[in-house]
Amino acid sequence: METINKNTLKKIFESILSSMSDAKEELIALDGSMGDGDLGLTMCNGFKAICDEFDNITDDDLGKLLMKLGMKMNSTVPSTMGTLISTCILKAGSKAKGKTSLDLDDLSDMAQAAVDGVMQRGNSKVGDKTMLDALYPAANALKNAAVKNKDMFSAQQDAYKATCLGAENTKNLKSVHGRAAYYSEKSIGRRDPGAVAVMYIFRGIAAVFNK
Amino acid sequence: METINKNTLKKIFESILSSMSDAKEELIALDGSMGDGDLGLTMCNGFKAICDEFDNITDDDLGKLLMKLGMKMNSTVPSTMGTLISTCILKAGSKAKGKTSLDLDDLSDMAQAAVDGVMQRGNSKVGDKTMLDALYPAANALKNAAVKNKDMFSAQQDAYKATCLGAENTKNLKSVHGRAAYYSEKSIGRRDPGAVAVMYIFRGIAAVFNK
Amino acid sequence: MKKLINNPKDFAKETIEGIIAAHPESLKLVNGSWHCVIRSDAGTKPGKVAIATGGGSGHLPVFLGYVGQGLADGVSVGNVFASPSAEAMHEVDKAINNGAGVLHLYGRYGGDIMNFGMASDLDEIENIKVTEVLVSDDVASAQKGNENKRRGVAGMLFAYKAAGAAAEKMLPLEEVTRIAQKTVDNTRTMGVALTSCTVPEVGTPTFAIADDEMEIGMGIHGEPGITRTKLQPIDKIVEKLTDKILTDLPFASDDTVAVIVNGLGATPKEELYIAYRKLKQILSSKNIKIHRKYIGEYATSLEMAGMSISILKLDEELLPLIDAKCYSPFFEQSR
Amino acid sequence: MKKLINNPKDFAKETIEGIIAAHPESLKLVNGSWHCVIRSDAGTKPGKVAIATGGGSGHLPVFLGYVGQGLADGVSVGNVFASPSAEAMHEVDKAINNGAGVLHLYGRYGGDIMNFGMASDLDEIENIKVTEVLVSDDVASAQKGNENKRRGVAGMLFAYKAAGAAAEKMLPLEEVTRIAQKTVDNTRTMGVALTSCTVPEVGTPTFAIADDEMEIGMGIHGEPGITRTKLQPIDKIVEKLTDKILTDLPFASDDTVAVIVNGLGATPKEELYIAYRKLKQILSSKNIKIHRKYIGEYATSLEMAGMSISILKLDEELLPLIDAKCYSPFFEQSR
Ligand SMILES: Nc1ncnc2c1ncn2[C@@H]1O[C@H](COP(=O)(O)OP(=O)(O)O)[C@@H](O)[C@H]1O
Ligand SMILES: Nc1ncnc2c1ncn2[C@@H]1O[C@H](COP(=O)(O)OP(=O)(O)O)[C@@H](O)[C@H]1O
Ligand SMILES: [Mg+2]
Ligand SMILES: [Mg+2]
Ligand SMILES: [Mg+2]
Ligand SMILES: [Mg+2]
Repeated sequence: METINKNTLKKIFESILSSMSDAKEELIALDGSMGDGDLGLTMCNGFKAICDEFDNITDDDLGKLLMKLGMKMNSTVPSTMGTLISTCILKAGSKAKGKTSLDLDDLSDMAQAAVDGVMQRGNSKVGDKTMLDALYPAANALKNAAVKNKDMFSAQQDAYKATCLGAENTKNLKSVHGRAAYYSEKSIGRRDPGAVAVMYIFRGIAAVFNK
Repeated sequence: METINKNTLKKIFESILSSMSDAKEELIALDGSMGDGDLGLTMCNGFKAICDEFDNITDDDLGKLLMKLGMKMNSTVPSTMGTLISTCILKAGSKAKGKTSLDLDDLSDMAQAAVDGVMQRGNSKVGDKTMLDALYPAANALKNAAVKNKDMFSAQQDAYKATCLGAENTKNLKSVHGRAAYYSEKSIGRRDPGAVAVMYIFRGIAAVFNK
Repeated sequence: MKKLINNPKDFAKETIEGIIAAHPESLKLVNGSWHCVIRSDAGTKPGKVAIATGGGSGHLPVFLGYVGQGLADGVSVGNVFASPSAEAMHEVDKAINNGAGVLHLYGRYGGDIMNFGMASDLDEIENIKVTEVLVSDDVASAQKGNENKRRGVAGMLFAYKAAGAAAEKMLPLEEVTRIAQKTVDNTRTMGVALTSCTVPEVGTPTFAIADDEMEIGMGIHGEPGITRTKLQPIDKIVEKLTDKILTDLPFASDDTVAVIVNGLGATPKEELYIAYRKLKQILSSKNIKIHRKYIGEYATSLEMAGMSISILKLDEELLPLIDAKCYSPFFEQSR
Repeated sequence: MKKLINNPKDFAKETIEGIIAAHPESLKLVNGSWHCVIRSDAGTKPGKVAIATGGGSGHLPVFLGYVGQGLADGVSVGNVFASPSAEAMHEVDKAINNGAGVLHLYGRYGGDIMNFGMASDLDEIENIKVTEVLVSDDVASAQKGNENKRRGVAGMLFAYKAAGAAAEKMLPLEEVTRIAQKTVDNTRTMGVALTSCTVPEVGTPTFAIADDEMEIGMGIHGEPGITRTKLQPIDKIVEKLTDKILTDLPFASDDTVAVIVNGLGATPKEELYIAYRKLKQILSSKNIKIHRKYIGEYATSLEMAGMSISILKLDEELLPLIDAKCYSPFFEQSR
């Protein structure tokens, strides 16, 4: 499967939801130690809302579809990560406008747009110990895979592995955004919850594709 | 000493204060179990204020003197008992108007006026389990002593003994006034704190007179 | 005891000092005594009946907050939950009297009754005409038939409002007194407490209550209530309170009422609105019309958590008096 | 958790239902959504700049209580301590826009910033002119020099008041925005917390604090403050808070200011007045004139005990805007 159509997109969101559900307690605990502990709930509720809404949307234009799903997620879970992930979906959608199927080049563009969107919306950059520190390596991995003409399966494996590494690396960083920033120095040594959530998103995406 | 002059009056209030100070903790505990526990403090503070004020009052008219002391007590401790005791002092004062010395007949009249004052102010009667149940027997004892032409020492001993009996008898009564009334049935078996305070007032008065 | 205070002994005094420092254009002391607070224009309106109130501290905006235009003229202030002295009351009466007499309007509490009684005696000696009305709206504090043994709680607001407006209309003392009494007779309140308050000088909670319990009908000084049960959803609680109130007066279909949803101190406004939501549903279902509502803190018990509901039955006479404008630094009604 | 609520999940929604039931003459929903509350006359004054605010629930009267005449025009309402969605904000903007543009006026919190940002994008698509001002008055939340990283707390009241009055004067969007920003720039707040609040859906206190401790500078969602120490007398606390505020702006002799002594939820009004007493002494001693004071609950954290002090430096432009009359069911200034 080298392109993604509406049906694949639905499977992807369902797979993310299932990945996120498995990670729920871990995310609650992670966010609870330096934040308010809502992350596990908001991610599950947000992707659940997207899955529930999916069939109500009749558009075949995947761009429009993603825009509507992004808005759905935002109005369901307007927390920091909920809003940032919906920003990702909206920005990705703007790159998919007019298309009914997406190839790896499209996905790479969409991931880059998501990164830009988060940086703008969150006024943040790579190294700030946020979800960006997982998202940015994933976008990079997709770009490299596209340049190297890798297949979809390998590309998604690369992206997921990049998020694993990225999330792990946030241990060495100091929080400067959100509630965790109040703990600043104390945040060093722990993974950023948002970055870990991004990792589980890419784990969900990757699981849809096989060799 | 068969009459009371200004000097004796001062000794009487000082003696009440000392009697009350000895009973302070007992009164706090008694009032605490069915009320707000302030009785020990208000009685001590009230009589302390009277003793402090005494020398500032130049009147030789014992009636006027008592009126001023009663007002002083009320403005210092306007709690239920503070107000009732100051009512007693005011009413007693009204009977002493124009006099510079008081004999047993005067005292009997004054005690009766105090009883009437409390009944009117408190809208209460003997048997309601209040300070009246100690005050009324004391007033009666003074009247009997006056009728029988007893000496001052014996009269005050009679009055004190009457308060002891009266206070003890409140155990069998049910509270209908003040905070204790909220406990109604539960109040049976315990002495009324106000009646006990009256007992200590008369103990203080009696201690001034010797055979 | 966790309080933002200095020496607990100075709690009431320093509260008044802060209030006078904040609102000198509205309030002033009599003879510099913090026990006697009056409208800054008190005693300057010949022929207007003056309204005096008073009681213990710890209930703001009761009592001092209801001294203002279209409300009371003066207040005597006691220590926390303790009556002010007869002397303080008498000084207030002298200062606010406009020659038309003084109405003593206050809650039914033993110590206050005795002191206002003594104050009346002192007033009479100086030829000040005095009447009195005791607010006694707390349904929980005595059985029906014994209305005249009930304590005064948040319903006080209605009595100040109606009597204050009547006095502002220059009605004579008998009329102002009659209207105050009628307002009291038409008001019922029931409350629920979730936590105790702590009297600063005592330093420990007035009563103990378990983490999952509530007490229906508890008094605003911690007087025992009617029942202590497990905490229930607010909709259930409002049903219980409203039921007691409606059957007691009784209120009937087509009645027009004013209501107070009153916070006792620590309860957030959000919760009061959740309570109002249910109250409105109940009254609507019984065809009782809410003409005016007050939702907030109108009579408190320091930091007690809990709330009360008060309902006043209105008629052609009371309605415009409750609607009348009024102003105090604590209670403003401009529409 | 001891709260007068029904299902914790419905806390924010039922609060809004209660508010709309209570104040239909002042407030209404957009499209029946409890997340979108606007003035009942919103969008009907051609040429008037509209002011939108928004944020999480649990802070009444912030935010909804500042929707009214001479204040904001609409509010988007989130769950407890959680941002409303960009969609809700956008719906509010559409409903309140009078054709003269919308000012987003809200407190600096991550989630709110992002959602208001998204809402602006949505507004632009529909050709609604939008500006934004982030209230950031909490001195404790970032060092001097980093004013633009500070959180918004009780000082919000001043921003609503000044911007609302400016909009009512029919000033254009740029002017209303400038005035709002200037008000924020001239406002400083410092607070102290004594106890935690409990988010209904969480059910346990947000943070732990010992019975004899206080935390200076704690945020209104329980964000860590500057120092945690033994509880001190309020005079000492007010000294500390005021000192931080005065040196930060800095305020100087002969300044004229407006002040807020704000209760966080459970703190009795008596204590706020004891705090004001000291604040006035300090400002008088420094020759700083208090032109107007607000003493009460203006920005709360559910049932948190504690208080904050806010000071706004006034000039000829801001003073009449702060003095202007305004009305909302939660905040009335008639003189
Ligand atoms: N400004 C920002 N830019 C990018 N990511 C951010 C920013 N602020 C917070 N985050 C991410 O959001 C995560 C927390 O999300 P969430 O729990 O939803 O926040 P909150 O509960 O405070 O609204 C953080 O772990 C971090 O990865
Ligand atoms: N109506 C009344 N008439 C006579 N005595 C009363 C009345 N009410 C209360 N008392 C007396 O007052 C005592 C309590 O006094 P005190 O502790 O000062 O009351 P409180 O603290 O409630 O103001 C009671 O024990 C009783 O003797
Ligand atoms: Mg979180
Ligand atoms: Mg007592
Ligand atoms: Mg309060
Ligand atoms: Mg409160």
